[in-house]
Amino acid sequence: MGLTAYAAGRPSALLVGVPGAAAVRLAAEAEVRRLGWASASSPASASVLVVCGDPGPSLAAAIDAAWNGVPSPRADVRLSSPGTVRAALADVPATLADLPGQRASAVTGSWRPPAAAEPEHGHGHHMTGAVHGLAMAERADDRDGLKLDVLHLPFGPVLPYWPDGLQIRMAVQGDVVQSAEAAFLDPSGPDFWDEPGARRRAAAHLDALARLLGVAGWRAQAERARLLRDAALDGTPAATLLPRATRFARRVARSRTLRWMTDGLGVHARLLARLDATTTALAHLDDPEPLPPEPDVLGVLPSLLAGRDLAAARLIVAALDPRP
Amino acid sequence: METFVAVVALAGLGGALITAVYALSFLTGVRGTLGVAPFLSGGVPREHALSRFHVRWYAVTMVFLAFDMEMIFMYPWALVVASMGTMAVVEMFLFLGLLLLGVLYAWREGAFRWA
Amino acid sequence: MTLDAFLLLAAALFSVGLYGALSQQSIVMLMMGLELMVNGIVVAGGAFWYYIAPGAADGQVLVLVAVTVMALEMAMGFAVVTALFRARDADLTDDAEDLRG
Amino acid sequence: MTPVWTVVALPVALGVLTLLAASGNAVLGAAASGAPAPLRHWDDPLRAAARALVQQRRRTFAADRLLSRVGVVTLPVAALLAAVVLPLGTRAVADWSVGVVWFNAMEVATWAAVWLTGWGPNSAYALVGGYRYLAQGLAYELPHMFALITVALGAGSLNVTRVADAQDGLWFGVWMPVAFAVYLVSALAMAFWGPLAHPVADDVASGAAVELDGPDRLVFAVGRYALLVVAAAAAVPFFLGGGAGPWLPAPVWTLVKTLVVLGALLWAGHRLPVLRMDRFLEFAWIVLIPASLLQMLVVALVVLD
Amino acid sequence: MQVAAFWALAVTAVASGVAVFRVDSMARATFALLASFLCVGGLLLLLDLHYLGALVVLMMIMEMLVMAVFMVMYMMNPAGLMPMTMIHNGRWALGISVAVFAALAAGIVLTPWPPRRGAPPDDPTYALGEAIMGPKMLVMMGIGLAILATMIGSVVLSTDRGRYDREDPR
Repeated sequence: MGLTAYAAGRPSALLVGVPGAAAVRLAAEAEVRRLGWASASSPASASVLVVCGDPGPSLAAAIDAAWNGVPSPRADVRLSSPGTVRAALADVPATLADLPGQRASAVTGSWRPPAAAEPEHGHGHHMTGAVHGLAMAERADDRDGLKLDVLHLPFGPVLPYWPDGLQIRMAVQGDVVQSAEAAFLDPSGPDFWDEPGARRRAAAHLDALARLLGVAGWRAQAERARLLRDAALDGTPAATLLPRATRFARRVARSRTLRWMTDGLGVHARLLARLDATTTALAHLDDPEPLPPEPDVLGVLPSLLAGRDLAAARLIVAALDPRP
Repeated sequence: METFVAVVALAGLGGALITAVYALSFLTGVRGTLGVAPFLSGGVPREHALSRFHVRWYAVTMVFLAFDMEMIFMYPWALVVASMGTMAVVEMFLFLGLLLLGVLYAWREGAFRWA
Repeated sequence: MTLDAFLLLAAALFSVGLYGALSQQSIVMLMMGLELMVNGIVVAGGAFWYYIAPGAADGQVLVLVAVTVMALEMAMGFAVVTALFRARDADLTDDAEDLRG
Repeated sequence: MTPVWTVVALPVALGVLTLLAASGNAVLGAAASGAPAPLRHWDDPLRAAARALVQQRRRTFAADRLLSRVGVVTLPVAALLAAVVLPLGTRAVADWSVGVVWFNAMEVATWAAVWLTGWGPNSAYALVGGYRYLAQGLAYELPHMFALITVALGAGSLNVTRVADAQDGLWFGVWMPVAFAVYLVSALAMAFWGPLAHPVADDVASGAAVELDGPDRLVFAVGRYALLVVAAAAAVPFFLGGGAGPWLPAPVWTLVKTLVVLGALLWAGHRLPVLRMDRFLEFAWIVLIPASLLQMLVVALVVLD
Repeated sequence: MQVAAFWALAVTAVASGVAVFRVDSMARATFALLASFLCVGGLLLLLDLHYLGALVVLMMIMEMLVMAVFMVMYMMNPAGLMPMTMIHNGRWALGISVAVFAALAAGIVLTPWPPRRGAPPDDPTYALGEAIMGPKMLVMMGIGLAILATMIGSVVLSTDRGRYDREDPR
């Protein structure tokens, strides 16, 4: 079928990073950019799910939940090391284009909420107020004096511009966060960003900046930050790297709209601090200083997020950029 | 061709194009509907999303409803200003002054902040 | 397309709104009934203007006033419901009858 | 009476311009983000449409399919009906005496479209995105209405063709700068584009459009781009003198000016971050409304003498 | 042609008006009411009241969206997922409304409506504008005061924290 092949020619990729395997994610992002694939922000618009690294058990469960939401024709790519990225992504269009295979493997069942799926043992287990197997939202008090429904939203691992492997469970009333708990899903061993070297330090800051700019809705500058990060890592000489970095830093720092949107949350100060850290790191490429260890961000996050609305909460998480 | 017949014909054409898209998707797409959980970035929903959503800007809706009623008078006013002279302009801007008083009061009371 | 047909439609909308206003327990649904009644008035206003007195613009002004009254009534209704919900955590008409003699 | 050629020309022109806007945006986005060989992205919208058509239908748990379908379908139909009053060069499809009010009414229909698209799928991210569009509507609608009324005041008529003809001396965009700026902001807000794409922003995984499956996503995207095209095309008769221009005939001038405004709106999309509604709403009410009222006072005084 | 349009719009208006109180989901009730208003807007267009027709469509879409926001916020089961009826003394209400309809219908059919005086002006909107700015100026000023009173009243009633306890002075 011409249409399926044409569609498979440039699929839409949903990338999922695994904590500790950032190198694989960087290689995958570079390859997706080289191939010109579209980047999906949710399973509904994705046709290929790219898992960068070997996820632990709970992260794998979250990835499977997202994978079940991807409609076919779909492809699931598991990357274990940066070397295998090019080959693995090269044959994705072939798997997407073979219509009979996709039609055979297409899932058509309907999702049942877990609680209802379990066999009911006795009447004790019956959930009060459950409708079609899922509970109705409960009410809770609010700073505004209106007792209205609270939704429990996990901002989890499979989300655009989100730190790898982090999951924040927020209790949200309307779009204001009432309470939040943050945790890393199976935090693994040594982190890719902890190795010494100014290039690695600058790349770490640029990666965090890309996420912050993406959450702030400035996708063009987020991609430029990622380009700079990859250039810093693969040894571009300082002569070409520094002017590009200073131009990027000046444009982002001077944006009045960005300052207006991130003022008052402490996000703008942190953004400027990261920009300065990047430019100084790139200015002295030889000093072997590794990335300074982060203070306990996960502990302070819940108190920072309570009372903020969702957009501000996402900006704060992207500004702090917790690492496992 | 009668104008509103043309408009209804265009609306019909739009509807026909949209049904054609759904029909084409039925023909070329993979068969069978996939029943999925709502996307919560990998998490499992604990309750229905359709709930009593606590909108934080409800005070603005009330001020908007009241302020919007002034638009009703301004559209015809725009037509008659040229012929009725300064009387119409003075009248309308008195009317607008009243309403801006209301907006100022709402701002001072913090109605435009998220509750 | 006669005056009687328009007025019958207005009467029908008015009585459906009246049924809704009388039978609903929740204040917000009661306001939906009131909206429907004002909807009937708007139809009647337009029909009277067209069939009885198109020369003067009084019919049109009546429709403007009806639309404005509907919006202001909605704004005040929601304010009352919000205050009631905050004070008494319920929006049912049965709980809001303190003024009843 | 409507000449038949306009009824055929309008959908064709809208379709071509929508496709042009989509592929122009893909190329602009690739260029702005420094991607290699941005020009190859010209057919991204076609690939996306193909992906949408071959995709399997998808239904979220306990969703209200009727309302979400009504929401998705309303967007392109509202764009088409809003374009009905715009003059294609000399003649519009519907040359009504209240063209401006009709245009305003049809673009308010997008409020219902995006809220329903958010409410339909029973998904929390979509619900948050749908409500964000209502907050955005409450912020941009009043300055937008004042800008349209200022234009009608300057022309002394609510008929779009007469508004275009009333600018033969000096374009409204020149001597009503605040109204033009407010209109461009509301043009972005109408199509929830660029800095005003908060309802479909990436921070809630493309908000109201998170659960849209194949054909729904295609119809929603076409509707959104068509709205952007209609908003840009409406700026021509309102502020840029319609088809008037020295050498070229009227329809060509209308097309050129529409493309210029469309290019500016697309470029703004990649040049600015997204505005959050809790800050933009207060700004709109406290700064944009008084500014557009002052602009209207100036225009009223000019019209008087 | 116009008669067919009239009957189609009239029947849809009343049907969606009845549906408002029949459907379970509050969102569907609100959009049924919006459909009824859109039909009335169409009817006004049929009556050559172009401005008022477009105005009703414009204003009612915004008001029904605001209505939907409040319906969903305060109603017990906004999406109608749990079938429940919120009706009290339904029979009595039905009786009264049918009686009212019968009385109105009788009044409509029996009274000899006066013949039409004067012809509709070529631009009713212009006539409306002149009326509002001229003889009907008191109407506009009165409504202006009512709007101001509504703004202040609704802000007083609905906001929980006033200007004295601003939480995060920005």
